[in-house]
Amino acid sequence: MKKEAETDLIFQPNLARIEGILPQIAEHRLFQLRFVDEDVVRAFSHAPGQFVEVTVLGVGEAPISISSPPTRPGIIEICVRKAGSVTNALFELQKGDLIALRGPFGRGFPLDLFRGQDLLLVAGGLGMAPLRSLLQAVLDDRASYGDLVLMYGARNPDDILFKYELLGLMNRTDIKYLLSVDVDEEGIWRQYIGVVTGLFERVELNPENTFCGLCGPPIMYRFVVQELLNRDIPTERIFVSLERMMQCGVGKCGHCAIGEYYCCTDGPVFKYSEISHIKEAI
Amino acid sequence: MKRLKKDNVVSFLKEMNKKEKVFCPQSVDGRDLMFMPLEEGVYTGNIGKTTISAKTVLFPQTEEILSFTEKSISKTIDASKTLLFGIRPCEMKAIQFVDQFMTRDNFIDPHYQSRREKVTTIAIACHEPPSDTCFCVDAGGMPYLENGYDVQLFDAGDYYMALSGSEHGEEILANKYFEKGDEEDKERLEEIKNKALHSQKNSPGMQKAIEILRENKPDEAFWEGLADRCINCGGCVYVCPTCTCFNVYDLPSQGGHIRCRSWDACVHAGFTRETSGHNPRPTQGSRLARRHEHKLKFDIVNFKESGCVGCGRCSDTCPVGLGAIEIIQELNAL
Amino acid sequence: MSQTLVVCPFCGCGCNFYLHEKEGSAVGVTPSREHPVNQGSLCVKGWRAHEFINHPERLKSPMIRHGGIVRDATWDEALDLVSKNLINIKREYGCDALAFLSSAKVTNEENYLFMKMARAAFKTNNVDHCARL
Amino acid sequence: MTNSIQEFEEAEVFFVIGSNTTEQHPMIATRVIEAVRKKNAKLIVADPREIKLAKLATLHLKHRIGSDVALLNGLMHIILEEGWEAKDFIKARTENFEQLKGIVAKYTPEKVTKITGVDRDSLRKAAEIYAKAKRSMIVYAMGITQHIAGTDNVKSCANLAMLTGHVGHPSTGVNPLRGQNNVQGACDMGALPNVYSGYQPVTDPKAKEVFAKEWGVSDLNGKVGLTLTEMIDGAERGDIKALYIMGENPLVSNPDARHVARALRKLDLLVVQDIFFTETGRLAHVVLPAASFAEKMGTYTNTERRVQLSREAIPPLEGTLPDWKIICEVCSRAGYPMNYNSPIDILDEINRVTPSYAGITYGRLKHSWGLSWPCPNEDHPGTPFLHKDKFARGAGAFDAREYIPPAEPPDEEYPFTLITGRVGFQFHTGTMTRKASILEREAPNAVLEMNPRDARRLKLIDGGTVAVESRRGEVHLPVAVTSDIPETVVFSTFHYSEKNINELTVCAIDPVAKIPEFTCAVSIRRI
Repeated sequence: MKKEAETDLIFQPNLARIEGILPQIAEHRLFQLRFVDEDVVRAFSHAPGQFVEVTVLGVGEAPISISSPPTRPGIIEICVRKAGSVTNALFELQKGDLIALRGPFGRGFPLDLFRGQDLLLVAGGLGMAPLRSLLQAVLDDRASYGDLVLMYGARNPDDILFKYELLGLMNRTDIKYLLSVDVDEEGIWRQYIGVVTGLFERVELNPENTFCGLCGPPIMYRFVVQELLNRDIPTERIFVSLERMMQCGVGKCGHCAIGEYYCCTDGPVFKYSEISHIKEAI
Repeated sequence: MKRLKKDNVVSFLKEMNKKEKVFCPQSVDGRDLMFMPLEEGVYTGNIGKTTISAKTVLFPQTEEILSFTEKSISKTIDASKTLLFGIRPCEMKAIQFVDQFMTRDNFIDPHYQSRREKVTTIAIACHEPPSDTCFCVDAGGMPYLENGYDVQLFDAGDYYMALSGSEHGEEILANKYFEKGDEEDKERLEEIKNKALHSQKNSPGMQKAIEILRENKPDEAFWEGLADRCINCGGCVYVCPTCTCFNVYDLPSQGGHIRCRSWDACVHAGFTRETSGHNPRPTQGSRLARRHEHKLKFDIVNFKESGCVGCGRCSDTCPVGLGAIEIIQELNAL
Repeated sequence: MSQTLVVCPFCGCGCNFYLHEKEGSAVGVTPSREHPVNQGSLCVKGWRAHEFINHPERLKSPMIRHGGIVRDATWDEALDLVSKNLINIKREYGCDALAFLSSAKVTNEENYLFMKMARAAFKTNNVDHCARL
Repeated sequence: MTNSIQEFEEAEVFFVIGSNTTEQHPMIATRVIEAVRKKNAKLIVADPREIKLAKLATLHLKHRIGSDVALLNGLMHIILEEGWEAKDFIKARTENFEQLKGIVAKYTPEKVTKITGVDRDSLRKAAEIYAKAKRSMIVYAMGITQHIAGTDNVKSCANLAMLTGHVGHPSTGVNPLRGQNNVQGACDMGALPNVYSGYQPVTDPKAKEVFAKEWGVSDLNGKVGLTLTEMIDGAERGDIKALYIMGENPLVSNPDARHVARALRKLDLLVVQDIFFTETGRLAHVVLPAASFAEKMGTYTNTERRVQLSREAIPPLEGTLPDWKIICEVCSRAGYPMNYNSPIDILDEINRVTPSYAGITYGRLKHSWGLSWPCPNEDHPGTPFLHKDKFARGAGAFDAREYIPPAEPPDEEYPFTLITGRVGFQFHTGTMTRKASILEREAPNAVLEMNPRDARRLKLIDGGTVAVESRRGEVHLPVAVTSDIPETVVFSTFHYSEKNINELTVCAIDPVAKIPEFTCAVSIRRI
């Protein structure tokens, strides 16, 4: 049996403090966390797309993707939607309260591979939370990458995550930021109305040197991937992040298994070519 | 090669039990066989096939894994030196399989591993199939082990022939209850092995089923049709020696709370249902497919061998005939 | 660790399983293979029958309510209160002012004793259980 | 049950009515499933819902809620018309056949189709399959009994079995499935207002004498007592002053929960003895913590009348006492000393005063898988199936009934019929199963099942929340849209006290069995 364990503490979280809570859209908050133990802070490094296991003491644990980029260490940001028992409990907590964290876990987006290449990021709904980590990482090291396009589809104008932060991208010349909403009941929306794939008319993609990072609901993947395939983007250049009911985060509990993979260790970020044969993947 | 008289087994186990906790197939009241501590049951000499596999010893149905107080978090490790006596070759193979899984990607399950490291195994080869549902040979195994054990016993009538498979096994064979055999034991051993290999009648056709799955032959209707009779009990998973899925939950406890895990089953809808309510495996058929494809398809991709060792326990426990044997037969009929 | 043969506490099938005990707590179940009803199987509830037994929310002390306030009490205090009040009500309003609701989840012996309590100790036939629900 | 669970394996035809067997009695359902699969047994399911068993059924009769008597009479009508009845059996073993003929004659297929919604062809097919087979078995549960016509339904099932001679033989009979693990035992032990243990009437002076002698009392009450529903009504009226509840949670399990709560609050003394702090316990003046099933020894009687021994697996949780000890304490303190060393002593006493349990002794149970009553002496092997040579009362008397409509039919104001039941993951009021991690995960909350057409009409999406309102209360539930349920009928479960569906249900009771109807009319609106 293997002895050289990466860690034999795979289930044991470390205490972390809530350093800040930034309200987002309804039912969503951005929590800024820092490990209590400075050694742990120093040892922590992650790739965009990875996640942490968040324990609210006395309630339970839930996997949540990291929204902050690896280029800004120290504080870990997670964008949380109030949904289950753990996130509900998290919303009860205040700045200064203690929680516990494990991680980072999973395979993120391969920044090394992306360097020097054009990037298309497509986010749908809460998919912006993990993609923000990738976006900021690229922006923090902008010179290392080629053309950058961000497409973000939200349900309606009130559902845009990081709305004001992203607004700043509109004026930048080194990123093309395209936004769409599915519906606009109040008639206030000046940009594109419709599904996110409609935005593809506004971009040129070079299949030879473009990598794509997708994060959103399964239905979005189905349409966006088709759009990318129509534009001859090779399947191994399309990266998707799969949401599953993860529990242990280290490939043991089995909940997030799809086909031969465990999303928590083999993913959550997969090349589309790796999962296209698995019927329940998307 | 040495011998252990069957009459001496209990005395031997009692002596071993002074140093390490001995688990062996026993019954409480002369009825059902279970792996249980020597002092808790009645050792009848019948090794048979226990209802639940020996995995309960290494991976209990429920266990505490962490304890939280206000200021500290600590891991709960509950492992002591254990001797597993009377483990069958298929289960030993299953343990080797689970070993791989529990340590893969360098993520080592500390609770499993701490127990595993302290376990000594005395396997008993099957000279005849312990039950009608045994199909280890069909599943690519054998009724005896080539490696991976500390000691392996072969039934030779009123005594067992004993082989050691490790240094620790050698030490055990040095125990006074193991006597020297005679010249013909080697021949006798081959005879037993040969007879054992050919005594297994049950052969549902696992290799062909694996092929059929690889070719993606079964469609949704195939699985849904079978699933119409699934009662969603999870029994097939719980009794399986290679199934290790678990559910994690927190409970209040004195001065804080504890985190526990307990066996879980992929046949349940909630196993994959996400907080949003979306379920990527929404039907009973898709879950039944997962359960069997995991063993006969995906495990082969990951571990180069199927996760089914042919012990037949799922077929024993499933009240509606959806165990591995029946599924393999159904696949073969496609 | 020990294993004890018990009857499943849920539906009327009457399946038997071995309940595993560890350090005084129930930690698992194994269905009885030889039992004529369940024959080595259990339903989803049976397989999880060990979980509620040592649940932290189990009642561990008698409780007495005064007005809106519920407080823990000793067994002596609670039992005396119950018997004294039953006697007083019986004395004041007659036997048939008392009613006893037994349980389809407790043993035969307990059901028998409960109806004996109603009939012999308190002289009423106002005894029933939830069979109708 | 007239027959044993094992006999299911050999039945040729199952007629399952008013039982969602797969969810409620899984280990019995598997016998049906396997008999169908392996032995080509035929399965007739009569249920308004597309229950899981219906997927395997030869024939699924989706009769209207509460139309059981009409359906059963209709089947008997066809059987008589075709001459499929068991003439010899009727002659030798039954009486009152003319009465049956008279009533059943009125239930022509035309009339029955009109009442039940089941077409003529299906009725005929069902009658033929059931009547013509050698071993046909009727299986029913609360879907039959929980109606104001519950007794009528039960009688009609018995009529059908007797008419075709499908009773008194192995793998036949009328088999009501008991919902809780010791409903049968609680009845057998006389936890009923009218009988002592072994169904010996409290009004029978002989029985009274036996018990008076055994119990050392001279003044046993000879008047039949109150049923649960009557106790609740009595409490509300102020006639009942004290209620002692052991291991039940009527606030959640009884119909019309608000009425129950009002009644319980009026009591001078409410004692609740349980293992968890139940909703009913929260209203109690005194709560007594009991030991769980695992922490005591005792016997339970399953639905096939098999009396089995359960052993003490772990010591009682600190602070708790087994129910039998608590009862002894209360009685002793009330001036009626009870001294038993263990449940074995109590079983001895049961053996002495209960003829049907006389031979079911601790010594025999210890080494067996139980004994089925009647078992009159220690040498008797027990009785796996009843009515072998004759019925308990001699000849089996036909007792045909007329169809009566449900107590609270839907109307313009309350256009839906609400039926209640269980899911397989939860048990009763959830006090036990909701503490089990997986079970609670699988079925964490009550939902309202509704037909897609109804949902579309009300502009509801799957998962959307609705207010369900009846004449007695209002509950908010998420909708689960499913074509498994017919139009204008909605279904929910009573496991969840936070969404107590029994705040809606009606407390109309069957006049004989005093079983409440539960089914009621509701209105539904989107919120």
